[in-house]
Amino acid sequence: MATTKLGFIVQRTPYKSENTKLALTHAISSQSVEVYLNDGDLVTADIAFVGDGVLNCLKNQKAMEKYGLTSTESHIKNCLLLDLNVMVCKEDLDKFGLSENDIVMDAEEFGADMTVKVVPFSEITKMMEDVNHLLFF
Amino acid sequence: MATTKLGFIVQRTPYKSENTKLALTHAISSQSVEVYLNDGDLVTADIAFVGDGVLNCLKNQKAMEKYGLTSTESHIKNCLLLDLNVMVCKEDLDKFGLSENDIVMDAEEFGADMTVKVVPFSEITKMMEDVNHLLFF
Amino acid sequence: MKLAVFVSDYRLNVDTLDRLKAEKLGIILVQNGVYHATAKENGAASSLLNKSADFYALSDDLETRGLSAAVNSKVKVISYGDIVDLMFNEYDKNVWL
Amino acid sequence: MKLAVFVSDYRLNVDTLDRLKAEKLGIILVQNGVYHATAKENGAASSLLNKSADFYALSDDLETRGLSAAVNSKVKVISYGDIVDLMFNEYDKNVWL
Amino acid sequence: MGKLTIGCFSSLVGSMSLDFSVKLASAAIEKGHKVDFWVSGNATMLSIKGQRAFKDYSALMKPVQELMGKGLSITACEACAEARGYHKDNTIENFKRHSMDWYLASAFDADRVFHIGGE
Amino acid sequence: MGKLTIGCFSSLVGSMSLDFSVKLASAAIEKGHKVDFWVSGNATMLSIKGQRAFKDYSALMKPVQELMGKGLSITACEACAEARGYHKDNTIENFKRHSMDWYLASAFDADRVFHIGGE
Repeated sequence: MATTKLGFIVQRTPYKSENTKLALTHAISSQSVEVYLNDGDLVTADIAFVGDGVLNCLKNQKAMEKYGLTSTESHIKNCLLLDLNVMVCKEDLDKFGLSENDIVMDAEEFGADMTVKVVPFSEITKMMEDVNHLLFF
Repeated sequence: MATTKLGFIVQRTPYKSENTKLALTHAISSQSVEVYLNDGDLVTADIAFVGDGVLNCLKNQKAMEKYGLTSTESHIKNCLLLDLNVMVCKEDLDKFGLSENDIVMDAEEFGADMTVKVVPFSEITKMMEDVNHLLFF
Repeated sequence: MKLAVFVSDYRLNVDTLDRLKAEKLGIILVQNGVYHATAKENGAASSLLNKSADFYALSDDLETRGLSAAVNSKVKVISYGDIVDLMFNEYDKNVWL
Repeated sequence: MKLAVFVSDYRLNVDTLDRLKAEKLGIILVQNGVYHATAKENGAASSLLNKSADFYALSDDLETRGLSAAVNSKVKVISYGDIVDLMFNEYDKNVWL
Repeated sequence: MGKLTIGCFSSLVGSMSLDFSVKLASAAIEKGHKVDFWVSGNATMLSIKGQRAFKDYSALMKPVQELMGKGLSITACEACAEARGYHKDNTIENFKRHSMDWYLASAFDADRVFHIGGE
Repeated sequence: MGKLTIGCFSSLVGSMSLDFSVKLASAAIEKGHKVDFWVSGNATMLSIKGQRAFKDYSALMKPVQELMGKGLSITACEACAEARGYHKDNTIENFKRHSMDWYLASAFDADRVFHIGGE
């Protein structure tokens, strides 16, 4: 019975490459990893958006309407639905003049209990120290 | 009987992507384009290295020895061998503290008559105005 | 030279744009370049918008990123069809940075 | 945390490195990151080298780019095998910027 | 009406640059222009048969085939394709393959060349 | 000796990132470590059969197959591969294909995870 903790750090804007999308879909796959593991063993995925990466979290992304592509917004909602820990750096939101009103904070419409946590960078540093491995996107 | 002039501008460092290599191999292909054209019609390719792009021109690149890959250096020599006009921005060389001694200037060993021209950016601007189409890499 | 420059990224890793000279300069913001039309870092609009040029931003790319609301007044929002018309009617050369 | 940070580009489009905190920090320059070990722009070495960290640069990537001659004295030139040893013996986490 | 030659290059597959190029080609064709489309480097992935459409990934095979039906001429760099394991027998029907000089020849009588490079 | 899980991602194919990853995997195996190698996004191109080796392009099929002979375990993201038209029947022999959870499962008991993302 062991748990391996992974920290996913998203530092870049969405939609340039598949970078952000792959970060979130890989983090989500932590929910099905048990098929490969022994009973009781776990892999957890915490996600933090930092720097330009906070722009991934803006509301009202029309990627599906415009390009037929799942939006980062809906991937974040999926993460919440699957009870992943999603953090957004407060200092970076402040830098862009963004508040909790501008970003995805919950996925209530899908019945998710988890909400996005807007936290100072120091909290994200703590997460980075706490996890076993870091994956920067 | 017409000539279409293309300007190839290389603005980035080599070996991150295929970017620079594709710039040079496409420019070189101007030498075989006549098979598609009428007699007397021509496409010319001028090449200019600007900004970080001047770092493509450094001597003694060991890409073949280290990664089994043709170096940018040897692509530049091929361009000279095929009489393409190759310019390197003087201001950018100066910025990096580089001189003609540090960069590929000729391909004498292959019998090329053409040499690389170190020119002020204003000359490159003139080329950009003079050509029909610009291709930035 | 009438030059249309396509800016497709927010953090440009080239300084070419500062050095381009054209009688008529259009800057067309596409893909992640559209953040230049909307982002305010520490309260300031992108310094790109200080250039002497006509500015355009692609509507589809603004909407994809959730940015339609806050476009700078210097920037005209355009469609793919408008880009085609600009290329053929207003500018004679295009570059993609 | 003992952190090895791999810098693979010369013009970084992220500011994460300035904010990372680690008891022990190694900066491993690979791919186009190796220009940080050699380039002097307007006479100045890369500001990256002002950080408080141990610096390494991959020999193969220096040689590929024609840069072997001018490596800054702060930077230790290493092989792929050395990277493996650093990862397993000196640091406990790796990040790629 | 004019002729537009688009070249999409290098390392932006899986990004939105191919999506952008395809949409732009579509808009130009709608307006009655002739469009030549050259894909090189990683953009040659556009030429391979049997791409599956998922909502999480850019799915461009179908729109490209529709544009080919409307007159789009599209060509992949043969060497770039071969290096990636894309051969003639797994290339989409009517998707041409040529050496790089095809792109320059297309530029010869183009009214506009739009070279989408970047990184 | 330890276990190293390498993940190579996203849009850097045709760049040197795959070359880097393969050389690093080789160095780790030389030193007696176990290496799991996960390719996702455009890096899944590494999995397709019939890549031709040219000097102008990174030619990694042969070195990868040699490393597989020395014990390298290598797996492509199935969805990323399918979206690109890489199916089971055109995948290199013994190159595995799994969903993304394979990568995380490999990380579970890895001593080191080296995630090569970037752009």
